[in-house]
Amino acid sequence: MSTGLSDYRRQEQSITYTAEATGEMGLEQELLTINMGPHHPSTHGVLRLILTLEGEVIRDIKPVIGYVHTGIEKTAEQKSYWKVIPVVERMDYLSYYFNAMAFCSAVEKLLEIEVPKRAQYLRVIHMELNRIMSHLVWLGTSCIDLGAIGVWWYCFREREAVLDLFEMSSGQRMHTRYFQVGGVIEDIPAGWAERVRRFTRTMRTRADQYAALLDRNEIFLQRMRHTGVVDQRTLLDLGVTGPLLRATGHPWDLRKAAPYSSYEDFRFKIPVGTEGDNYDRYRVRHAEIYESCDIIDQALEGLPEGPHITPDRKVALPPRHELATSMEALIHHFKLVTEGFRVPPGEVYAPIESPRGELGCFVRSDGSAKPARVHMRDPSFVNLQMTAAAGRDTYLADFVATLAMIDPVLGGVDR
Amino acid sequence: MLTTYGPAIVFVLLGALIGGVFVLAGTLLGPRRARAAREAQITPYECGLPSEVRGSFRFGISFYLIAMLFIIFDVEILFIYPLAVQLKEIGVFALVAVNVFLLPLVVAFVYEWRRKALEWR
Amino acid sequence: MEITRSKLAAPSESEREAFRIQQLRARDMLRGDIPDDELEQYVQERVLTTTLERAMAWARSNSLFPATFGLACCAIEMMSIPGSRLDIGRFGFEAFRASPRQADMLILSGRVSIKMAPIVRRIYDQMLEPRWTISMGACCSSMGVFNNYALVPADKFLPIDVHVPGCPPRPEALAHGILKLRAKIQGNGPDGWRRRYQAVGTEEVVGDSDRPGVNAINVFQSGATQDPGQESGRA
Amino acid sequence: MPDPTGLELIAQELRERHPGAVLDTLHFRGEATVAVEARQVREVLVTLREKGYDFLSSLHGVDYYPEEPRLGVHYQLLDMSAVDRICVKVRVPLDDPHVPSVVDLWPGANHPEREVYDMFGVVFDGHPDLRRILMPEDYEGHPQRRDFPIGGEPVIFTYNEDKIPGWSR
Repeated sequence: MSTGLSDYRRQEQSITYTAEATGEMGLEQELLTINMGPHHPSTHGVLRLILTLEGEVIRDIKPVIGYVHTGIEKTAEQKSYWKVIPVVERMDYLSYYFNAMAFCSAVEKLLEIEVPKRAQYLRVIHMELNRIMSHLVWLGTSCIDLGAIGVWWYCFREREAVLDLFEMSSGQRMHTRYFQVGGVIEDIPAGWAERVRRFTRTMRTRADQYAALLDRNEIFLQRMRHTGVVDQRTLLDLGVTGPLLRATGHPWDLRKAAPYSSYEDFRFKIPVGTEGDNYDRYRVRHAEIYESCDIIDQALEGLPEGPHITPDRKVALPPRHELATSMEALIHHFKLVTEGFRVPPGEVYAPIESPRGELGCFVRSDGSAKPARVHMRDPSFVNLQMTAAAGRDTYLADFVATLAMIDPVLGGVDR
Repeated sequence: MLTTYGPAIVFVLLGALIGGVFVLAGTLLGPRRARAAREAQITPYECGLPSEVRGSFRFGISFYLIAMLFIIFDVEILFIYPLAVQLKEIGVFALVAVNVFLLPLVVAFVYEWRRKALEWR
Repeated sequence: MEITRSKLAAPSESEREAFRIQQLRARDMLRGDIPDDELEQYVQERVLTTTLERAMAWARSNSLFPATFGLACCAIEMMSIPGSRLDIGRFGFEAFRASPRQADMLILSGRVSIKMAPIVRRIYDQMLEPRWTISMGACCSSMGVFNNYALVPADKFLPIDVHVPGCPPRPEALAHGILKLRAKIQGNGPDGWRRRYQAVGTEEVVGDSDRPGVNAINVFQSGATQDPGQESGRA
Repeated sequence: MPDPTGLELIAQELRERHPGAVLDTLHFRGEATVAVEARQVREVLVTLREKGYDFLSSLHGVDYYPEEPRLGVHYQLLDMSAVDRICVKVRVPLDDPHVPSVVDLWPGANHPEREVYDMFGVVFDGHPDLRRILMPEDYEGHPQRRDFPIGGEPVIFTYNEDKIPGWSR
């Protein structure tokens, strides 16, 4: 064994390997401190957990993150406002529409421009489709961790259907940069609404199939019921939001509490669990898929006519055909394309409800065309602190299920 | 004496030979690397990090208990398997024989189950 | 475009006759009644003569086990290639192995940060010898969208065989990259754009690092990024 | 969001309870911000917590580079029952970047405080485990300060082709 500390570990001198095992210490087995490290099939990304195990029971967990830190917030400070959107979208890579929405609503609040109704509805439809896709990827990968690989194939079949819709409306499967400050870049093509209606119909039957697959599966139920329970007070103190908080019975959802982007026009329910164990977390997210389908249907019926982006030329590019005729359009176009729009100085914090919790975007502008500071309050970054509370004194096998139910996306955690 | 034990000795030698070939083939035919280059290949894989687990780590007793139980019932299946394949040809006699063979094992299984040896402690 | 359909002609008498002869010969061969010179000719028609090297390359390239190395957004697209729409199980690549000991190919899908680079290098070293790497996505090949302090292009510390462009590349693009790697392993690799357009002199030879220390985190020994074709050819 | 008068009431009450703590208040785009002196931020947060703002939704750092005092720490508080948000802002100079830690009030502030320390160098006194969280342990410098170079590779164009080391002619 490497007697002296390897030079990599010498740099991590400060990570103490002494185990403060806090559970009742029936020490009939020696404590083993091991890395459930960055390259691990069931950590849903490059998350490293230093586990102190007593046999199969976990006594202490120390999460270590930063393995996919990309300096997104520093890069965002170097780019003009409408160039920041593709950088910010790549943060929480499963809910890219939400990152763009958080940033755009913060900048629109600074600019005090009013997003037209049609753009708000289009944004809601795309966000809810993205929420379904994010829950599908979560369900698929969690079921792989629990051994049910078949569910993964079904979930990714539906995910391909959602990505086809994104590709039809914006041209790209992921990180579509469809949201623009002031609205959406292009109106949806003809026939898109009809395909979305067909998708929501089949999605409901498919979600029933997942329930049929999992809800009466004795192994799944025994592994999920009453495991990884964390009470509501600890979650609130840890700052956890989203399905994890709603699973304990606290109906906190920003779409209902502080409606933004015309969410108040839609009737939808907030699924809430009772006990806050892994099974409730699974049920809450699974029920959210149905709610998202309802929101999409209502948004499609009520899709108003009108501009898909704010008519204010200082912020939105003029349409191409106008460039040939009017001089002002040409000047606006040139100004926006070269330097981008200037934002009045000030600080704003715009929170929205992402599939994993409250995603808030803090933007500070110093009057120039580049943001002075962009900070994203990522839900997974804060939710990850509950791993210690959820995993202490549980079996390692249950902790794998708990980690899958926490659904951390490490791109958002490490920014 | 040779004729009586002949086949057994040949069998043992053959086994040793084939086992040895497989063990040595890797080192003989494979590309030789300097020890420094092979350093990563020798050290244990711990999710991409240098492993600090000491070789002399003493595992808890419950791991061995579960391992022993597994071996007993695994070997049991081993015996039943060839019979299950040929059950139609051998007929009812085999069925009775197998049940006689299984009876003590089922008794052992129920005993463990009642003694809570299967629950993980 | 007018499509004309015509009934397939019934097998003529002579064809049926020839098929019958073939059946009878196969039966004689199995019974061992064919005289040896005719047997020699019979075998000669059916056995493909090849060298050991090409046979090994054929076997290896058709069943590369990728190591699951999901770093960031490209991992989600990498996860969807064994899915039902684009199934790389058809080419023999769908067995994603978690441990580097059982993997042949490392698909670096996502951005490699400076904290993650020594770990990626260690896992590459722990993979067994005939191993190849695909750097999937712009972040891995050239720091893509984020050209800043936190990222390291994979070329700096790993010999990369195939770069798949895109951010994230479509699953079809990754499958194309894998098939291109397969063709490269079998020896008839497509020559890159440099040879095709005789762009001699534009190879990027990464200089040796100016600061010592093999795996100091901030600075990397410039990985053996000699001509990738030669790397896999040696394996 | 507390409207301007509500914000003034809260600020008034804070001034009475903690003399000299509240530096100024700002009501911008419907958001209420209270600028607080660095030494007394814990007491202000405790009183705000008793007033109902018991959920710390976000804790992040800002570098106001040209302006002094340079490093800022923002506490976004949220009152879930009344759906009310208030932001407490603290400004510390570069040479004395000490801010009392609030991990015992909100355990959820553990990782955000470590991130602000890692990215900006603001030292949180009383934090149980103040280490770098995102950058490697032995990284020198705090990357998100505005005077820290962005780093990265120079993009090779024809005009600077020969100036890049290792790019063969």
